[in-house]
Amino acid sequence: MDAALLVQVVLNGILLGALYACIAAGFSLVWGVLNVINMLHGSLIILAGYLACSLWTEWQVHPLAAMLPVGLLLFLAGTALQVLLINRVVDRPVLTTLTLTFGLDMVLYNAMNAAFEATPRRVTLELGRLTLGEVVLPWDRIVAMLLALALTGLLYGVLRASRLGRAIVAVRMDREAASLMGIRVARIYALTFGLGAFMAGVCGALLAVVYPITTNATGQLLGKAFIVCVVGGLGTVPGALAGGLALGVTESLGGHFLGPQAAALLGFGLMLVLLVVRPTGLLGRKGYE
Amino acid sequence: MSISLWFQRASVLTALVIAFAAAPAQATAETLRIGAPLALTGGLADEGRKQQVAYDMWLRRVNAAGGVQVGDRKLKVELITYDYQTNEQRASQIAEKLITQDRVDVLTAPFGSGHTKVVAGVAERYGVPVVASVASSESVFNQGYRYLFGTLAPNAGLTDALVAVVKAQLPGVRRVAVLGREDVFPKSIAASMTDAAKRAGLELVYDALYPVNTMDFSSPLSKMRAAKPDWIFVSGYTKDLVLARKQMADLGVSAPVITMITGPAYREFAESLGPLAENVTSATWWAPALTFRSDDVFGSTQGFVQDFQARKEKGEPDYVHAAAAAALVAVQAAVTRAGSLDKAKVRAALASLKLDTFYGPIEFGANGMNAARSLPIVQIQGGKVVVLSPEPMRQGRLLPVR
Amino acid sequence: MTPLLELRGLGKRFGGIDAVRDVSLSVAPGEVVGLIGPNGAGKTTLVNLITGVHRASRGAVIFDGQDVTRQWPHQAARRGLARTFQVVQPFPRMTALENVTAGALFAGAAGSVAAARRQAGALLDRVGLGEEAHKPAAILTLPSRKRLELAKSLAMKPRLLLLDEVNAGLNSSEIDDAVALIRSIAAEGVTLILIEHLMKVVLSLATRIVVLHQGALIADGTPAEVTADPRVVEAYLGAKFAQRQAKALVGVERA
Amino acid sequence: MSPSNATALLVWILALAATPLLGDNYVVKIATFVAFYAALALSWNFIGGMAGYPSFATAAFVGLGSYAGALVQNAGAPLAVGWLAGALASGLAAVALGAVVLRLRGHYFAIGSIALVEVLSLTASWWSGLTGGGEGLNVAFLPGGPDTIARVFLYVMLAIAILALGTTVVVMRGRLGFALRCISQNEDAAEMVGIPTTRCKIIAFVLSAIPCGAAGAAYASWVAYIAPADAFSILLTVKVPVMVMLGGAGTLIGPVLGATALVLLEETVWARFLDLHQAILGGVIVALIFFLPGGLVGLARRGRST
Repeated sequence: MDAALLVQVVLNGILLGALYACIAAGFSLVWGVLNVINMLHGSLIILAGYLACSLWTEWQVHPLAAMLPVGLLLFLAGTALQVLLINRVVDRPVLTTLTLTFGLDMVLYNAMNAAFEATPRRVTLELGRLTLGEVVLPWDRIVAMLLALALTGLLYGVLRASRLGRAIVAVRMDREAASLMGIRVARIYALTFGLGAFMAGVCGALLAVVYPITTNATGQLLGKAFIVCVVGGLGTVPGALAGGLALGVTESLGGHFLGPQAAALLGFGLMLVLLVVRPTGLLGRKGYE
Repeated sequence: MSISLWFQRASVLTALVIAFAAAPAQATAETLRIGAPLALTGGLADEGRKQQVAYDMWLRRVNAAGGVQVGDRKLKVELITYDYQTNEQRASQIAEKLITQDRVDVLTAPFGSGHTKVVAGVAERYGVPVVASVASSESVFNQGYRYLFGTLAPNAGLTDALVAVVKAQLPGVRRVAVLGREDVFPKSIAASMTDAAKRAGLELVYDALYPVNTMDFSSPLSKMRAAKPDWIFVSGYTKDLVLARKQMADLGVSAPVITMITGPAYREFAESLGPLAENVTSATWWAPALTFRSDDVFGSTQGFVQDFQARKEKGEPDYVHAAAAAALVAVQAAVTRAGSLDKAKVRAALASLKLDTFYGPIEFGANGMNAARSLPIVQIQGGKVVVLSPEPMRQGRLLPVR
Repeated sequence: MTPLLELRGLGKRFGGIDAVRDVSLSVAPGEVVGLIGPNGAGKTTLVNLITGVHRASRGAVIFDGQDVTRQWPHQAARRGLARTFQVVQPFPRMTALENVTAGALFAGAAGSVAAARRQAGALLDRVGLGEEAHKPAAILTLPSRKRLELAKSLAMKPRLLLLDEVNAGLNSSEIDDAVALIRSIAAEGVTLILIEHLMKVVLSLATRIVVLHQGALIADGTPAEVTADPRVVEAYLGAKFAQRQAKALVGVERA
Repeated sequence: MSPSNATALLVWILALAATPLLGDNYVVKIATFVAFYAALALSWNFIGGMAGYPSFATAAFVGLGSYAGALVQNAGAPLAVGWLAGALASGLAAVALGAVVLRLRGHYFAIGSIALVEVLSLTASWWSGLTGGGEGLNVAFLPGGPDTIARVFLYVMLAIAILALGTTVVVMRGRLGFALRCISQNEDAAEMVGIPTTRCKIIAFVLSAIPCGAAGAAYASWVAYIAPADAFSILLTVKVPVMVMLGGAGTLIGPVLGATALVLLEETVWARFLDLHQAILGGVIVALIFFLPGGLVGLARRGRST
């Protein structure tokens, strides 16, 4: 078992984990703050991917440049969706909010199918790779790692420093108390959901380089977001990053030693074990029902 | 609860169920009615649309020529399609609806191999012939269904042709790595490949299967790189193959021969990969460049390709279009030979059919699969699909991947 | 006579803190014991240890001669070891009647749902909630909810009942009703442990007082002895209360 | 059970049972799917409606039932034994998986139960020696004309639904039903009044698994071919709770009403709008959340109380 291959496998896992963290970051924020499982998250990422592909094929806009505009667009869409629909059921039991977002997901899925057709498409742009001796690291995944760190850092900064951030943390901790302190909870929910959609948008634009974008990938993205949130832990900003890296490395090592099929099983197995042993996840805090 | 409310609810329930009983059974002039369950939404929406286009091309030609010759009269053809949403339960419901309510004479099969078996199960009970256009694994035809036929030749034909071409044109290739998708067709073609490689004396250095919705190939590819293969063979759907090819470039995994089954046969493969698609090979059941003598409604392979381009469809037709249209060409020939719409007679005609079509010769074997024949091996060269074999239609030589 | 409840060196650590340290105590059947101490002394933790809500870190809980240290709360309830919650815990969308029926049906081991319902009805009348039987528990007032909690505990046919600040938040007339109710429960021979801050209630009901301070027992005796004990005064009662108490006792002796 | 509920259910059963006389085999097949989904909805009601645990494990039990039933049948056992094997397999799995997943609450339980579906699906596709993996598994093809087969499976699915219905009535009237209602409203208080909450939850989970296992096994014999992706379908595992919510969770008639309404709704919407039907169905679900919080039963009850 030569060392270079093992290093490569571990690094593959870390870079894959960074991608998973990007995918899960927005989902974890919405679940953590609004206590809503957003089944739309996968479709939002794919929608951003389609937009990035169209921008690339029509006007040659580089996906890395497209990230911000697509993100902002989804931010507006997310905020509107929250204000119009989700805010009205946000304190209903889990089954209600989950079913609502599932219904919305069917609408968005059908709309994307009609608008973009299911043929997989991709931004045909090779960002090349970084070779360090035996070990090879693709640039697009390194960018994903930087993006994951940036998103985590941005969120950490916003939640720590800005007034909006403090309000979001307060709402997450105790909704009633926060509203008593004069925080307009509905507005915070709208902005938080918008922020979650923004992160989906940015990640989707980047994903258009890494993966072929097609509507039938929405389910897989959602599945990974579930696992990352549970493994990493809700309610903490670095949770998505920790969960993503843990899942990425587990799947990579599992795939290497036990074969690709085992990798997927290991991912879910890791989640189930953590769900039972530490429901709050690696970095999560107690009292997070 | 007040009586009125109860009565209200009970009658609503009963009315709903009865309303369904008297479904519309329109009586129309006698026509050849063909039922087509298509995946217009869900995972196979992309492939379902191709079948829809191909069926329509055939339908326009046949009805333009006055219909199908049945005995002494020509019958117009009516194609009834429903979207089965790439969902097994919906596929079996639609099969029942087409047979009992729409009273179809013949059925075409859905795209998915598994869903083909489900529809075939329903049709077998009613004795309605089913002609599948995209099922090529023996496991689809292993339930002894007498009414199920398929225009694709068995997988073994593909891999033998592939190994022959590579051994002939690149004799230096010895070490083979195989990565298949755990799914009906991709898994059986991967198995045929490993078998063909062993029979040809090649050394199998990597053999694994990846799960259905894989989002990353880095671990199998890294292992494959360590095995230093001369020939990398990957099977799966376009989405998987595009991702795998891209990650091979990312991780510096390469080999003189890279085969991705049926990737290059699809236009989207080359479009999504651009330069990375260069010199990737595939075996397939048909390619537009193949010219076959045909006494069918299209006249010739060129006729079929021109029809396709006349519809302003992007690029050229691929094997899915051709095999789908060929299925209806076979149905037409069988109905004409049987001289009646009687299902048992049409089945017998299909079973004994020997026909030259734009898609190639069609002759259904004992289990209903189209007989094996020399299948085209193609390679993407300069962004275009080039036929490497069989000999008469060869357009170029096998180029190693840089 | 064998004690109904015996605690032997009971201890509980939450991370670094010793909520309960080495508590040993025995309660005979029929006794009414007042359990007092400042907030955070570990009173509720002690109740949770006795009723199996928390698992003891050290020591043992013996109930009716049987070691029940590792029991589940539902096993405690079925053994006749019932408790009320400091923060009342009704079944919100169930009516008062159904709440009490639950107690009768499970811990109270009533024969059938119908039998449990009948027993519940009687108990609701007894605690004065007869007319509010069909109201959902969530909309009851605090005093009514406290009475509901009592009725539910009674429905469980308890042998030992732990009342955790059952009078908290009541006004004086409501307290008098509650005390009368508790007296009638004790009269039926149910052993009681009263966790209370209201010394008036403790002194009027308890035959014995146990004082908990920072997780440890610092006093166990008759009301008179305990209220005079300097350590208890300094830890919990405060000098003013002690003097008033002493004068009152002198008056009683003289009268 | 109120007389009107009993009559409504009787009418529902008779209507479904009469479809072979009233309509062609397509209508019988739709009626069979109504019975199939009613059985699944009634099963879900034990854990989701009564105990208040939002389970998304339905597809895991249906898929497990399909594979267990198929393997037993392929080994030569008669049909009914296959269906019992399916029920048993899912029941036992519910005990084992329940002990793990039922320790979680709210969102975590929902996610944990969805994970069960994925784990079983991946295991089925990986263990190709036993299950044929991604290639799927043929099930013994039943001899018999289309009409007889259609009727057989209509009555089998209806029987499973009626069994689930009967169990629901017994449970709702008895101690277990009362205990589950207590658990759903305040689990800690339930423990304190002497309810063995863990055991009751596992019983509810097992009750929610057994009819699903039987229905899954019957479905396998009906379709004669099963594959992991379709047997363990995420769409089904989300659709069943939606059906119960459409009808009215925690009630007797809610699941039956919800399953019937959604299956018939899908029929009408899907047949008419070729490529917009998924969006329309999504729209209906969204509307359901806002305008029918208590489901159709809630609507009826609201009608009565005003």
